[in-house]
Amino acid sequence: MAEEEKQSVRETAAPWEPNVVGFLCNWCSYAGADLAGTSRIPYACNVRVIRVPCSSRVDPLMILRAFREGADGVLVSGCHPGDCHYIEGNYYARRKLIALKQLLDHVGLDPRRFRVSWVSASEGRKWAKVVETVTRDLLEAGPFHYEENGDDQGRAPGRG
Amino acid sequence: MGNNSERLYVPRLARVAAVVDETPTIKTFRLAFDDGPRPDFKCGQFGEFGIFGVGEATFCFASPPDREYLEITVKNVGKVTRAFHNLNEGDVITLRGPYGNWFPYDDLKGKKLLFIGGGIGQAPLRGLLWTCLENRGDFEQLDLIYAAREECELVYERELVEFEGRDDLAVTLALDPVCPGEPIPGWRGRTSFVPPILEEERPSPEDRVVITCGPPIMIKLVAKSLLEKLDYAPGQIWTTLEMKMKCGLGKCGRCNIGSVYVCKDGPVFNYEQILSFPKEF
Amino acid sequence: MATIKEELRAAVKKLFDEDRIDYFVGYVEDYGHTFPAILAKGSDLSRLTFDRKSYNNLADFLPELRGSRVGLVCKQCEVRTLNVLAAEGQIERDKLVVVGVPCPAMVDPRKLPADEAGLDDLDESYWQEKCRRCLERNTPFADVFVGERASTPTPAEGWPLLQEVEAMSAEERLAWWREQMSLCIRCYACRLACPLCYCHQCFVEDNKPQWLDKSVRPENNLHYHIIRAIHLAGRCIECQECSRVCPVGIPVDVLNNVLARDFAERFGYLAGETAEAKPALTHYERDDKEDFIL
Amino acid sequence: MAAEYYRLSKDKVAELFERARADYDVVAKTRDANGNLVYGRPVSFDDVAFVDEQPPMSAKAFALPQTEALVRYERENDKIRAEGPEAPTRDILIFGVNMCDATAFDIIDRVFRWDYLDDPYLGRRAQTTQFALACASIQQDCFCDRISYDEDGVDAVAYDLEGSYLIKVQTEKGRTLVERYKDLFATEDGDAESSIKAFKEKAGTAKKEPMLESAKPALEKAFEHADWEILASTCIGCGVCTYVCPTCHCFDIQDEGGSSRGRRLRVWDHCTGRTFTAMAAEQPRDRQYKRYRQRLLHKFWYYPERFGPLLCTGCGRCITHCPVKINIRELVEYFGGLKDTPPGGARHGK
Repeated sequence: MAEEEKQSVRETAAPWEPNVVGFLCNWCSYAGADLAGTSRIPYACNVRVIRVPCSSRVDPLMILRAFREGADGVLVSGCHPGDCHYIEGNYYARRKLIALKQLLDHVGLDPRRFRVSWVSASEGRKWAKVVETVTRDLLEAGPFHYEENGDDQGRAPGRG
Repeated sequence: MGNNSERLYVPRLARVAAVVDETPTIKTFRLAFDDGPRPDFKCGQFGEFGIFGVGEATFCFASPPDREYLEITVKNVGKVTRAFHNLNEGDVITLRGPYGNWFPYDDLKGKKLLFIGGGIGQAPLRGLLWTCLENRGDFEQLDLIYAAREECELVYERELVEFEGRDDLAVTLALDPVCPGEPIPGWRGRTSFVPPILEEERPSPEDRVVITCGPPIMIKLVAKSLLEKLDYAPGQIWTTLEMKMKCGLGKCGRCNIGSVYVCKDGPVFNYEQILSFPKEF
Repeated sequence: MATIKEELRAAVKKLFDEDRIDYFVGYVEDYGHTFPAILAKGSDLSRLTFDRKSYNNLADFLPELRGSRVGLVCKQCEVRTLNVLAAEGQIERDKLVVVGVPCPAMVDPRKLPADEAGLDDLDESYWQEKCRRCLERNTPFADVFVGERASTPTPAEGWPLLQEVEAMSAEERLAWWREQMSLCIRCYACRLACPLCYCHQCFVEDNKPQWLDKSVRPENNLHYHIIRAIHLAGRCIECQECSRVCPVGIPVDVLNNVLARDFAERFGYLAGETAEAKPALTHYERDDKEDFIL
Repeated sequence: MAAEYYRLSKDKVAELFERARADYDVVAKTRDANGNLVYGRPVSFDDVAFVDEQPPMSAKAFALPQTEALVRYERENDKIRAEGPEAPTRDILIFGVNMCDATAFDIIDRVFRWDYLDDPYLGRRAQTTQFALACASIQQDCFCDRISYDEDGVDAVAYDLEGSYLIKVQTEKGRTLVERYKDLFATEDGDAESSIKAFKEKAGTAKKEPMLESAKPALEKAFEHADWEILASTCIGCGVCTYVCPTCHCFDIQDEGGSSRGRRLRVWDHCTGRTFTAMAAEQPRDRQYKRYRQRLLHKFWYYPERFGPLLCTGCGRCITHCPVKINIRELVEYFGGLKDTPPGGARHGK
């Protein structure tokens, strides 16, 4: 989508606030975020939450697609290792996310833009802290644009 | 032809005026045009219909050309058609066309016509069938065989009931035999594939033209039956072909069968032409 | 003494004569190129060869021939590929006749000299990078071995280009990859030349939902290449076919090298080393190193 | 117009290049970040590569970009606005383009201007001038010597006759180019066509029998030839051959953007790919060899039947860059009855 749309949102929203897409596992992190809310812990409201059954449900495709759709940062959060509702889902997720992290770091993506956290259902405070950290880092990192020029009209291979 | 607007790929916009649920997977959309008269077309032509942000797909005009409205019938099978099924009255779609050729109405005059439709393949035949019915005097005899996989896949149900009530059109409805020999409870038509019906009824090839559209396998078997068992000549069969298309203009190269652009030289073909194509399909 | 070509031709003829195979997949020479061919009984075997331009990873053709009995020339690249495919349950070993060869190391097609007469004697500086890292020059589980066993030089470590890129700062790397991605034409040759990209439906072709935009822009191209590398994480055997076939010369395999090295360091896992090891992403250890998780 | 002949002395070429940059967006062969040859925009004359070798990507993208917006749309308070693409702003001069790339434009034109006129393509095309440099040698995979299409429709061609260039001008666009920098060109008095003929003989680009056009009658009978399956089954279905091809022009139309704002794009597509003709219900070309066969026959049978010339200029890129080195010329010769032995010796068992 839409470099264009993203831009228009930015033009109207001042001062700039980062857009963070958060993939939260249903059993731990989502409940943890819920707890932060019911406990009335104040924290930044920049994370748009997508609830997933397990952190291992998060495909790297979804993460890149979130960036493509205009996210400035992506956060994946699941149960602590050993606490997975499905016994071992987050262990698999960890290997997969490590691979993605390595690649994103390698291609020079700012490491502050992709984060992973373990937050349990009882860790409302930790959730608030994670969001605060992620948001603060992204405020420093600034808006995310992969391409300087979003228009490819007339683009020909080999621009010499 | 050669009616070139300056901006070839810029579509007209149309508004969805009404939606009819034909079957669980098929809907008919009636379109209205706020920026001028609706496009003029002939029976058998198609358009490139689209939804901005989703894409374009090829549908034939499913209504007769002399009505004030324009209708298309869409089966939910892919990305674009699924988006069409989510449309509501008032939503805006895009339209390019009409494109392609049409049924040779004047050459059909004075003949006995046998329409054979299969499933959603009834849509391209519908406009021509209505036109023939409205000019019933032009034709000696009109027959319709309409087959579908299941009862819930018959499109234009209300029209079919009306057709069955007419005495100037003989209608045979048929459903695929799921378990051959077992009657389907409450089904008013036949339970058979089309070729056995043809071979039983034996409509004589004399002065008759068959116009068929449906899944490729049905077209193939119907033609085989007509040519081999009922002594029809290939020239007596007309069909409209389905190929993947993108531009509709004879440019994008997708619908080629041999040197033929289905979108420009078709989609309506005489079976004699089809036999001359490379044996690709 | 018979040359390897002659031995190979005789061996294949025997396989056909004894009716052990329906097809043979090997390299042939014609019109100045060495290229893969699928040969059936009755084919002319006199062009069969195995030389320093036998680039392709022949395991790429196995899905097309599934169900048939196939003879396959296997250099080390194919051997490791078959191990991965076996671990993933993708090959029918009983229908496969592995023809082993001593691999003389492949010449980098971008360094091919105009006069190919001295091809056999070219030193390491002309080799494809992967060949300097080869662990074993002879096919270990060959059903038939042709030619004389070769000695294996000590493998070099690391990938020079990867090291070069990693020496850059993050901003420089971003700029470098953006430049590379601006060259990509998304012909998907890298995907299709890869014997481990065997999915029938690839995410790039999905349209419900459409994960990847069709427009050829650096960000979409990078999206494609990253996901492809992820799908090969712990599977890529670094045969470098993806880079070799790239018509515009993007060193795509650098992304795979990053993960291959990381998986070796973190998980002690080398793809295709054996057919028994559990694929790295379908397996875990409780104490896998996690150094970036909040 | 009748051909006109001029001379351009070699020491004037740099000046021509620099002065042309004021009037044109000048494109020429140059090197990219990885050192590979491309048609690009050289920073200075020194960056122009004067070599016979072809860049992997042909010059077609300057008239048919890989990605271009056909429609831009925007929704404002329930009103949708849709507009066509903007016309290109500057004329393009493709300086030193290979002949095989230059002639390809005229071949693609026939598709984009038959019946409906394709305004985005033709608009760009009208603004593109080709100034070709004839090759002084023929490369390993080239076969332009076996295709009768020659020079046709190319705006201007330069032949390197040791010491100076003989310039053949064939179109109004070519004449405009020469007129603009008149002082750099001298008129040619000698027998230009004889010089050109001798040049081609020496370069190896002179036409040789049997021409590939003569394969068509046999190809028409070879559609169901048993060897297609075995010879074309090594095709891996990538898009390299079509994307590097100067004459392949098939495309896809795709929307990108949200419901409120976005673009309807034209993007290149390839018939060798699995999804090209895949429909929801069926895939007519269900095996890889059928898809490869479509590409070959489109070029050597279907297109010529409709438009005259072959859909091929013999550049040989599809051989050079093919990951499995499928050789279209060899296959045309084999299935077209010009040669008895199949490439690589592969025959079907039956």
